[in-house]
Amino acid sequence: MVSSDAKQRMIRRVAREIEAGMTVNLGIGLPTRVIDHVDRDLSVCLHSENGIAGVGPSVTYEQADRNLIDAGGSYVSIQPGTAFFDSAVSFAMVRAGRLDLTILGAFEVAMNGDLANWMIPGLFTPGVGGAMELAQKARRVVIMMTHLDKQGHSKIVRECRLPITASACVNRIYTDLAVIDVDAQGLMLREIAQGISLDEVLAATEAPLQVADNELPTF
Amino acid sequence: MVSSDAKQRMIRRVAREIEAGMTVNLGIGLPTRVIDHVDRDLSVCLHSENGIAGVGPSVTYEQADRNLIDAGGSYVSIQPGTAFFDSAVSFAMVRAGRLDLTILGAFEVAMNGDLANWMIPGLFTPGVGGAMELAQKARRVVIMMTHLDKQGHSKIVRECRLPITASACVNRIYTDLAVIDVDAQGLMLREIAQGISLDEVLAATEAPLQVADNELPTF
Amino acid sequence: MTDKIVDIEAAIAVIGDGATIMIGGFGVPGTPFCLLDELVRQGPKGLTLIKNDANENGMGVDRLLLGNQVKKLIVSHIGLNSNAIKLMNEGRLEVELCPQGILAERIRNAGAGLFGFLTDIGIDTTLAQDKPRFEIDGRKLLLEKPLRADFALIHAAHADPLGNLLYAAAAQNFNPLMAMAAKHVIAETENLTAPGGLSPEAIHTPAPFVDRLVELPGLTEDYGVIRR
Amino acid sequence: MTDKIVDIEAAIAVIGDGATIMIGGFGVPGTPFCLLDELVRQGPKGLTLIKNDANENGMGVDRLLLGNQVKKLIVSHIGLNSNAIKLMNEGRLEVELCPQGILAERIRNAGAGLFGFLTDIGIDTTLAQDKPRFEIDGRKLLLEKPLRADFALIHAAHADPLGNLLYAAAAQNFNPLMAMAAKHVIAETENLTAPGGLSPEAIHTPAPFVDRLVELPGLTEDYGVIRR
Repeated sequence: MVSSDAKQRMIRRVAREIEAGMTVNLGIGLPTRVIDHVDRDLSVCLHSENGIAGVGPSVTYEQADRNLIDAGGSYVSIQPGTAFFDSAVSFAMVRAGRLDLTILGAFEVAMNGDLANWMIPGLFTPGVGGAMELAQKARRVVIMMTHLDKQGHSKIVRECRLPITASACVNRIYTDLAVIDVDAQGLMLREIAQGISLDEVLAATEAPLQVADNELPTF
Repeated sequence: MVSSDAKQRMIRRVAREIEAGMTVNLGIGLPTRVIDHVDRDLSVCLHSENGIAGVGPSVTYEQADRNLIDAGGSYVSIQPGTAFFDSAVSFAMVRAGRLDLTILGAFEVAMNGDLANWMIPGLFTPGVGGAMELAQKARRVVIMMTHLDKQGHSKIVRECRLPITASACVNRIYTDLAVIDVDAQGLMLREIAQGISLDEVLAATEAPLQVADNELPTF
Repeated sequence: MTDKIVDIEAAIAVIGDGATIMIGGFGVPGTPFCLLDELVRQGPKGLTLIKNDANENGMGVDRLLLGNQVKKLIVSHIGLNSNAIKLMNEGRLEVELCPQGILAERIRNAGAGLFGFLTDIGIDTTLAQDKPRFEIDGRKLLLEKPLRADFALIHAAHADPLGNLLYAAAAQNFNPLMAMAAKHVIAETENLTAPGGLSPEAIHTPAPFVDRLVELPGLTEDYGVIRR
Repeated sequence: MTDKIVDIEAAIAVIGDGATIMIGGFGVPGTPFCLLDELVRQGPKGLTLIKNDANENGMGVDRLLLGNQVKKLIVSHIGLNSNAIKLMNEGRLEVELCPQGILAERIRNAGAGLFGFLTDIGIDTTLAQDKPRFEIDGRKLLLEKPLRADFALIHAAHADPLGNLLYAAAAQNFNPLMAMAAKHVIAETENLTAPGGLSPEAIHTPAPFVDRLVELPGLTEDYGVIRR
């Protein structure tokens, strides 16, 4: 079990991915929570697959507009300058390279950047949604996930065992234990969570990890 | 030279092609003039390739809106219920079969319904515009043209000599001399212009003509 | 003026057994719940539905599933409908999964009168298994085929009697695409204004795409905010 | 807020020799005459232009032709520009003609991040000569490839500083498609409002597609009604 404190630190760390003027898509679940930690003055444009550029903060049921949800079904608000469009335009934006960043959850990430986050055969097949397009076409693909699955196995693997969402698409992995870049040479450990040792990260990671520096920053 | 009287009669006759509730595209030139002879109560929806459904009557330069032209460059008005859209949607409407009728000009029509109206090699190549899509995809394609070209040659031919716009696309031909259907069996003469004899029509037509009835209606 | 307005019974009565039907909506916004309920009431069977999702349990598409009216779903996900997942896993419901943007684009491709498009989306995944492959200019690509339908059921916020439609906020989603792609397009609208009542520049679906229009007397609970 | 507004000189200065440029407009409506005039003033050469038409003599694109800045036109027709026809017939200007809707669709295909589409438009004509042919499900089809560009020059009636755009009446035409399809999109606007000043449902081109925005101090004569 990952402590909510560790999760919070991961979310806050991921929030630093987001820079002024970016157009960003946040995957369903944990990634959506990143936005609460982003400086509002950065004027980030949040894209939602169901046809919104400029998603505003979530709202309560009392404040909700029945026609205004994000792709995860949460009721959201709009901001000055929000635009609505159809699903074809929404994914045109994705495929034509207008998304600077997407932050997605994952079941597994392989050392070459392969991503599996849409299907666990026989167990759970809710569908694919927009995951393939986001993973394949956002200019930068960042994963945030727990380092280990519920059985305690590493989710950072040599090769994906689950059906992949897209191959060699991940640029960076954030977990409750570490920040890891997917480089041409393999996985590069960049940062370690507070209170975690290098040996603990290495032991928790199936795929080989290179260590960027003797003195890794913590988050 | 075709008399303006004969032209007027042709235009009035073509106007009877248009029925209530139709979506219609009128080609540049003579076809545009048909609309002035259509009963306004029929609520015809005029489509213009540049992104208008519901083109209204032409207007004077004084009344003109600089942003409101039809595909031929004439300043037009709108009607209650007009919609504007982009060029991709405009031709989606054409290709997906939402045009009930198009009325086009022609250089040549062949006995199998082949149409040539976009290019005279070496002489005049202004481009193709929307002609190919209109000819190929409108549910009904009606041609209005002079029966003879300026050299006095029949424009209704056995086979097109000019590069074609679309093959086997024409349903009916209106000329200053006759109304001719393109049937599975060939060209069928349906009506004759006032004051013109059957022999005159046959003599003016290169392609073989079948005569629908001994007593053809006149227009 | 040719009026496209009909009552809801007549609008749905044209749909027979075995029809392929596109249904607008992404979650609640844009889903034509009243047209769907009438489809449940009239009861045609063996339907193929093309929709982003299968709604949530007890609503919209799920009522068609509960009535055993559906043979096949072509969707991007069914994660919010446990009944649909169960029927699929039991082999009682055929489900074709499409990446969401590819689903949208296949519908639009039909609506644009085209016959397929080339993409690299999903090319390394199991979803690509049965799709024709091409190599064009050195790039490996899949051919995605257009999705056509006999009918489209559309939900609009505003309409005029000619069939011009406007969608509210995120209720646009698949509606304008499906309104282009089906042979016979049936729209329900919350509000009806006289021709000229909608700004010609703001219209999302131009009238020539729409065949029949149903004015809703009011909205059912399904259209409201869902409290989970 | 990240402001996309720049002055017209800086907006155009990024365009170098040999660039491929999409230009919105169908006749006068939607043509970005001020951006084109600045392109004439700055004078890059060897340009490939993608546009519906070549404007009329003495206006817009024709000024680029007169300045010998254009290598190639990809258009649907040039019938209103006798200078363009003459240059083409003299072999001094390469002209690629596309059926108008196929031109629009090729631009949109690029804008949608796709790699071509299948169509039967023009299949029996000389325009199909060099196009790859496929037979899919018994139907003979042409492969039309996407048209991509380095730059798009767009004319909007209204905009906000984020880059959301609205077009007037028939000035929409190719503008929203081109705004999706070019690597770097430069829009000029007649009116600029604060963010939130445009209805989110009425926006034609959403801000993420637009890179730079020029606020026009006024319109030149070219934008007006042409008396022939």
